[in-house]
Amino acid sequence: MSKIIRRERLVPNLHLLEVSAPEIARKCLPGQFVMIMPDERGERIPLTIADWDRDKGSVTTVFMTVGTTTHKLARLSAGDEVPVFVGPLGKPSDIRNYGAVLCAGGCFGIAAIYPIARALKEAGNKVITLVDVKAGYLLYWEDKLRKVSDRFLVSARDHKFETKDYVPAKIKSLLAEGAKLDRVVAIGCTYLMYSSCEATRAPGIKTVVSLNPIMVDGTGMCGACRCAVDGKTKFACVDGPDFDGHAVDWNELFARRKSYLDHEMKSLCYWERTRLPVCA
Amino acid sequence: MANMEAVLAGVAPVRSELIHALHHAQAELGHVPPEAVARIARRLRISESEVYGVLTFYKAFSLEPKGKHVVTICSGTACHVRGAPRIVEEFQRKLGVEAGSTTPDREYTLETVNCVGACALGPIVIIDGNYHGQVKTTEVHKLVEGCRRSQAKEG
Amino acid sequence: MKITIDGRSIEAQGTKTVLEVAQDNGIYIPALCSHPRLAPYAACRLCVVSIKGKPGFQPSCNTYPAEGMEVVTDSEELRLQRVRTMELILSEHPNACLICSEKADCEDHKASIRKSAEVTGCVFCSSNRRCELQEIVVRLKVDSIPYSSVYRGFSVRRSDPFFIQDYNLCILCGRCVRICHEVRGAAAISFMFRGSQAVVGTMFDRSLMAAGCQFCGACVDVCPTGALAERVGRHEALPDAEAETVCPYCGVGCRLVVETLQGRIQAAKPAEGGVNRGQACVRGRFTLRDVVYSPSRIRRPMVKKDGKLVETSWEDALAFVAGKLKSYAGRACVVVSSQLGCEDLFVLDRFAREALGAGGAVPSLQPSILDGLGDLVKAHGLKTPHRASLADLPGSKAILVLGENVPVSHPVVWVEILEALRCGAKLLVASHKDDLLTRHASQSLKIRPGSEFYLLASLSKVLLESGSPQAGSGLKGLDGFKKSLEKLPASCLADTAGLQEEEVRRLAEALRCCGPIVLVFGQGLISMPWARENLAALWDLAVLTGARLLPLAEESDLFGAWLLARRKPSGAPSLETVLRAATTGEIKALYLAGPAPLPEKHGLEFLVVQDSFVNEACQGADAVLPAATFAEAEGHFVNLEGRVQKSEKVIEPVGEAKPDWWIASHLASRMGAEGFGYEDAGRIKEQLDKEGLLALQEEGEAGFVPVTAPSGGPERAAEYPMVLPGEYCPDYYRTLALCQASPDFKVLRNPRRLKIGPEDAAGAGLQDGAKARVESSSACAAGPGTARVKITGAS
Amino acid sequence: MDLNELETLRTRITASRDKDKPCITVCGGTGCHAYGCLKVAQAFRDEVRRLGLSDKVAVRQTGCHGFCERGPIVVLQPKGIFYQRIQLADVPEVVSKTVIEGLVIERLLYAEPKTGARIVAERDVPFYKRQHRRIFGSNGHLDPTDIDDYLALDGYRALAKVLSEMAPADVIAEINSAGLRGRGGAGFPTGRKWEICRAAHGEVKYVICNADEGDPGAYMDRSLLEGNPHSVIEGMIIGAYAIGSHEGFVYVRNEYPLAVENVGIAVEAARKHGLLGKSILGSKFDFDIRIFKGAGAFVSGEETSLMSSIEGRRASPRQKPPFPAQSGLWGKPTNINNVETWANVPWIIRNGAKAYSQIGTQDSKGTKIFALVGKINNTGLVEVPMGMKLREIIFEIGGGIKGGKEFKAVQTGGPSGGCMPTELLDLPIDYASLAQAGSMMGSGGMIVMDEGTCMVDVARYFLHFTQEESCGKCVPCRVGTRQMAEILARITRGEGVESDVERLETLAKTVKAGSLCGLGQTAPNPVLTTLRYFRKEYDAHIKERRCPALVCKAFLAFDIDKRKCVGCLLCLKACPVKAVSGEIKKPHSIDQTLCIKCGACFEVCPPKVRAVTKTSGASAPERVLP
Repeated sequence: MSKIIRRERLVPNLHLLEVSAPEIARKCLPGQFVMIMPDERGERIPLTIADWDRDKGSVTTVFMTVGTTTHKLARLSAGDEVPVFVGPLGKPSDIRNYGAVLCAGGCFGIAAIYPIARALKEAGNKVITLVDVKAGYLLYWEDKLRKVSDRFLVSARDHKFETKDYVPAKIKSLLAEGAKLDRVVAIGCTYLMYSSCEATRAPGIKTVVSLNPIMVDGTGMCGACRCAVDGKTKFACVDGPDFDGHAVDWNELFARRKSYLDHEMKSLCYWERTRLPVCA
Repeated sequence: MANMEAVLAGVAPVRSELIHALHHAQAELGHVPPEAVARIARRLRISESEVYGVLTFYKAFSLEPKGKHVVTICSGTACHVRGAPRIVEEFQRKLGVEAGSTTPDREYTLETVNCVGACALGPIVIIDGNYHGQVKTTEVHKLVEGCRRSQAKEG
Repeated sequence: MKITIDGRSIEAQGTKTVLEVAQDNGIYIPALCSHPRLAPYAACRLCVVSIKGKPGFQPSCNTYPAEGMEVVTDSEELRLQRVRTMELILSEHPNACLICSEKADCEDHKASIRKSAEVTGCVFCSSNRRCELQEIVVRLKVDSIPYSSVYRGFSVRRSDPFFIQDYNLCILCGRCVRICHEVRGAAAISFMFRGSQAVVGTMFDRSLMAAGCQFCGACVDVCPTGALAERVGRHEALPDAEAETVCPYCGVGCRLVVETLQGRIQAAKPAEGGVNRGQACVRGRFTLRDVVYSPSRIRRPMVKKDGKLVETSWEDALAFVAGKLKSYAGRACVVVSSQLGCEDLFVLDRFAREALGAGGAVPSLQPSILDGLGDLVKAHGLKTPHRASLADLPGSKAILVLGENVPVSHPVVWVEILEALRCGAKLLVASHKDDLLTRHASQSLKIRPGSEFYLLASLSKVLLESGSPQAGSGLKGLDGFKKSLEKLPASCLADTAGLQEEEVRRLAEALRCCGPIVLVFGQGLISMPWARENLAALWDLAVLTGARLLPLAEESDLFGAWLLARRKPSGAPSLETVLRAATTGEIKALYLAGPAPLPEKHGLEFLVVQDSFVNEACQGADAVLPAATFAEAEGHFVNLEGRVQKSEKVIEPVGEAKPDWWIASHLASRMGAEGFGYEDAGRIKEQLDKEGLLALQEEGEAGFVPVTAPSGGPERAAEYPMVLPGEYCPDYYRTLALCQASPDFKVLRNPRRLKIGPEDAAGAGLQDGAKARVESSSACAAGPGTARVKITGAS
Repeated sequence: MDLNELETLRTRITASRDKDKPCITVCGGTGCHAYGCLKVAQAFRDEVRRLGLSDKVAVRQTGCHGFCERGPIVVLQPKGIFYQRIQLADVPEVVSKTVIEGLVIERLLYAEPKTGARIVAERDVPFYKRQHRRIFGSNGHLDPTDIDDYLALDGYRALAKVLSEMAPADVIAEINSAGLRGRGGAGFPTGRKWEICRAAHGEVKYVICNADEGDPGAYMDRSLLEGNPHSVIEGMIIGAYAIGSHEGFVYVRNEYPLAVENVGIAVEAARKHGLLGKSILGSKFDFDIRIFKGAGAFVSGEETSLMSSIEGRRASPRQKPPFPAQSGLWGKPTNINNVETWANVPWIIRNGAKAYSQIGTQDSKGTKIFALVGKINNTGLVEVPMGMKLREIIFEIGGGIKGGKEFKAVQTGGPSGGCMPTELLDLPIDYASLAQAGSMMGSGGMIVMDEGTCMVDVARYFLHFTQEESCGKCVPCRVGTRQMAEILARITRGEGVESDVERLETLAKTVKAGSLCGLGQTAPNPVLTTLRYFRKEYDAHIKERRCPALVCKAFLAFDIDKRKCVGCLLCLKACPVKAVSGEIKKPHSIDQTLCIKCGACFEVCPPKVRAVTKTSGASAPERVLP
């Protein structure tokens, strides 16, 4: 059992979860993830580690409420315990001094990109952080990210930022204005990672993505997180989650992620009807 | 609340008496609590939500009881051009609450009003019904203290 | 009159707005706050048009045509004005997806995102692709919004049953508030606060339940956005097919459009046409899916083997049941539910008579108000007073409601009553409590439960004393009626009904002065031993005042069942005699196609249950045959007005269920009966039509019937000091209670809950939420019925 | 009471009153109330009683005299000696010297600001001299709670005339030919309005007096209702007679308790005298008035929402047509006029349309009462003939700008009106010319602004106001005013961008063209006029990051001129955040990182020293405003 130190709604649909896990906090590195189970009868899901405090022995993740498990997680509060919180899993991100690196994140990826940006900055890179939000009220961790970035950019569909961009458009305009990019790291929904890769394919900028296929155990046993990279079958949990985005078979990934959509919906509907309280 | 019932008995059971009835509740209880809404709704044979909708539309009715002292700052145009906003800010700072709210100890309610029609005296502050004209920011402290003192005297 | 719209000369009526005229003629004008059922509101300002000779723009939803009016609906300045207004609307609505460059690709890739908790863009929203904002954005070609996106940050309200409310999506068009006030008369929601703080809500932000919402769903159906979303199926994809059925619960016969996705029911929505005119109630709107897919559905035929029910094939089950029943011919009975279609009832009736030699199928809801009126017709050889149709309500001048909490039991009839009130009718109510009905009443009398007879008789008396109204004069039986009135004890009114003569006089005045009158009454009027007396008094009042009767049939095909029953030879068994016979062993086999309170000890040797749901009777059954529900078979239903309506088949039967007529006719054929080779329901309907069985012909002379004071009157009994008034609500389908099928419905109406006045509660030592024990004077108080009771606290 | 009895009563009242009997009138308007006039009046009564003069000297608390700047005002009749700013201490002296001995006390007289010459009589005071106090004049002569006072001044004579000599159509014709237009803002011809309502189908009709005067900075209607309620009631009865109505409502703002009280007393008195109720003055005409207290919503001044409010609903307006004259209160034909309009009616009937229309302009007849307020010397209520030039009102009557500062703008029409610059000072005041200038007559607020008023801030103020007071029903008003208020707030906060001005203009047009009711349709006027006449100030805020009027905090800097500072510690003590440091007799300094720009230091720095400076923008000249 692991104790929750903090659970907080950052912005609509996105929640921060800080869990007491000294062992994980001691060992984890940027790019790694944990497996979590909200209750004994629930499923296991992977969450990217977004921050940690080695002294306090806590690990922070940010997740989106998008299915039964995450809805369950969003109802937990400080002091509650989760039966499974294991990690760090997966290979850490490759942190070196590449020169100028663009860290693009959207949704939960805004948090997930943070430790990578921080490490890249420490490694001497020029870090440009690009955050994608639908609207201003969905932006979080801006201060945190600004501190580890040389440049902080936002792409949004909100006049607040005087823009109506999506990540690829911003990458293109960055390149057009003559920015030198040696590497791109993109984390967020599959579509964001895919379209970032499409934007960097032609200019040939190495683009690393943190894949998010359906995962069951997170240790390479079940094979659910199978994905094709460079024509070879890889397991996101043990071979990744970071891969070269230009080598990923995106169509397969999109298809595999939708496999259980019907069941996911039924599950959530069932959970909502049976577990969400209705006043009497 | 017993008074309320007596007062309502004198109100005709038609919806056009609603604002009248709310005035009664406000005067009687200092605010309009849920029970008063329920009683008015029953008396006038309209739904509670309707009563609440009307109640929240008009500024004369409050959902929360007011503080012991009510500080009203006129923010009519004449007072505005004569510096009322700075007076409001100063009161907010001194009392530690935003205009339109009551201090946690229920001592002061700070509110602004559109115009009290005493424009010659602007900016005007009305404390517990007493008018203070041509108020300066530096006088705010005195006004707040004056309130406390008069209370101490009474006590 | 003739008006010109965009240069086109168009014939227009003065009663329709310019917006409606334009829409009727295929001219598109964007509009968000207008709705055909609602009064013009003119708040969204999108439907602005230019009218020659008038300065500026005019909202077309609030402008009525005038001879020679020249309207321009489309010009650059109008488009610009609409776009800018739309931009303002969208600035307070999660708009990112509407203007996103990726929207074409995204939906395909982000299907799962719809399961999110909060809607921050269209891809998250249950109204995606059926949202009116989306359509207007496309039409007006809005592709950017020059304002910062405002998220109002309301927490999503999930604590109510049936639907959730996310006012972050609300554009304050007011349709929900207006339909709740104007059409449904509930006013459970209202606008709160003002200006940019304005929001739709309830008193002190309480739940809709606390605000008295009846969850008719009208607000959900008119919402142009996803602010109000049905709980169930919210995360699913859009439906791919739909079919129109008749709502299976009460006798109003609302037409419902049932939406399906891949052959599964998703939701049911009121159809625009039909008796219900786009309205429904909580039962029809929100419980269909739960009922059809109830876990207690019987999926396969079962027969008893070695004392246990085991699943078997239809072939075996039919053979078994047919074989067994054959041996009980003449000693068997059939009970049917009046929620079955006419085809089913007809075949089951034939099956009962021709295969089983019984007197005919016996309806489970007995006696019904229709039977009661029918009995009077038979007894006196007179014609029933005029029947009212729902359409008669809005044209009436006075409506008297008795014995029924219409807003709850028949909400769609209530909608028409409210419409009548708007047209100037008076609503007269006699009820023992304060509720929605009395809130809207022009005159309401507080009457003791069960004493309607005295009110009705006194009304007639007062009317006759002050000169009989024209309508009743010279009709047969008037003198007899007058005499019978005189025999009534004088003090009964005050003593029994708790009414003062003055109140009755005022009510009588209201009935005398005006034009068409409709008397609305329901099962509540006959739920006591003196049902016949009540109906006679009602009959006479109707004849006297020329009023029309609107009997609120409780079940969807009650009228159909009644029509079919007319062809029975007199002396057909009633449910009571059937149950008695079953207990005494007079009959040996019982075939249940409807609910029947079978006594624990009975002398039956063979029991068959033909139903859609596992019920109490199944336990002792020798065979259980899975019947299709209304959604799985085509059929016809006769509503309370006598209107014959077709209900389409929506989905394939669940499991191996078969239509009721199919089961009965196969059994009959196997038992050697002739003429049961029906191939489909259509053939049966042809036969019904040919024999004219569903046609209502009422012949005879109009006249009065004598009244007698109720013998078993509600005299005060020391032992059972309280009267528990029966409250009828068709909250069931066949043998399945809605609160059992739907957890949401259970929250709304829990039949195990007792409402009791504060003084009575104190007297019985009861507190809010405590358990109570109810003892009744009559044995049959198990079901809803007015009864004398004793209420005490239970440990 | 019938007609004859009314005249008998009037004769009796007049006879019982000695014209030459000294009368001390104390202004009882709300402005003077705030100054403590109640105590002054009581002191006069006590003093008179103490001296045993009760029979010889009358003390009367009257309606508002209008010259609020100089309150409490006391006028000694019959001579009309005008004393101003009377304190309790002055009372015995006034009684002994002036009332008894007939001497004028110089120091209590009004002094001409320029020459310093003392003026004795009320009518000679420049503030009054140029006014034409047709409607408002009686205020100073009567006690509003005493119907006899009104009767003594020919009160209800117009009603008597109407009931005895005139058919309803005659009344309407008279009002029509007088050219009376609605004083509530839009200026619809009153006679026409009555005519339409009279012609409307229906047995039941209503008349309403709109006393929901919500414009911040305007209080003419209140003063009329408080000071001379019977004139309004008389007007309403005449109107009801002309229209064929038997029930009327006075919808009074909740914030006007004295008006509610006085009009209540007046209605009661009128009822008692048979002037309201069944068979008024013995005629066949029945009419009664109910007083409805509003509940604090500016929008309820809009006629359809006012009626909605009387019906017990949220005061949300509805689209017109149908107009109230066709379908108003409870769906019945309803005529609604504001207080001042009703008050004009008896005058017209008494003196004739011809006399009435002799003053005014071609299409705006009669007088108009304005609340002249803001940065002006003579704050008060003024009644002037239509067509008078702004300059005359502001500089002659109003005595010019306070503190001798530069005039910048005058705002009329409240939140619906606009700000007019110096160039328009010669604009004659009438409906058409004000509308043409982008403003409107409104109910009559006239707020004068000087160089120390920031026009962007004024626009922000008004939009903030309308945004809060919008009912929230229609989109352009609910969202549009909010967006405009936000943009303006951003500009005054120093976060404006260049495209904001264009966006404001677009928004203003959208809101104006799209809104449902008058509130929304006119809400953009303050923005449009300030953009039209004071565009430079917007540019200064956005492009130069400064506020030329030194109002918008974001652009201000307070500092201490070390050469001038004498080290008096005043500012140091006044600073609420301890941003000022220094020692006694040594120059102080302000820590700019701590400063919250409240201006307390600037306020307390003695005028002689003027060491604290208030500046805006780097490029702004070092300018010090006192």
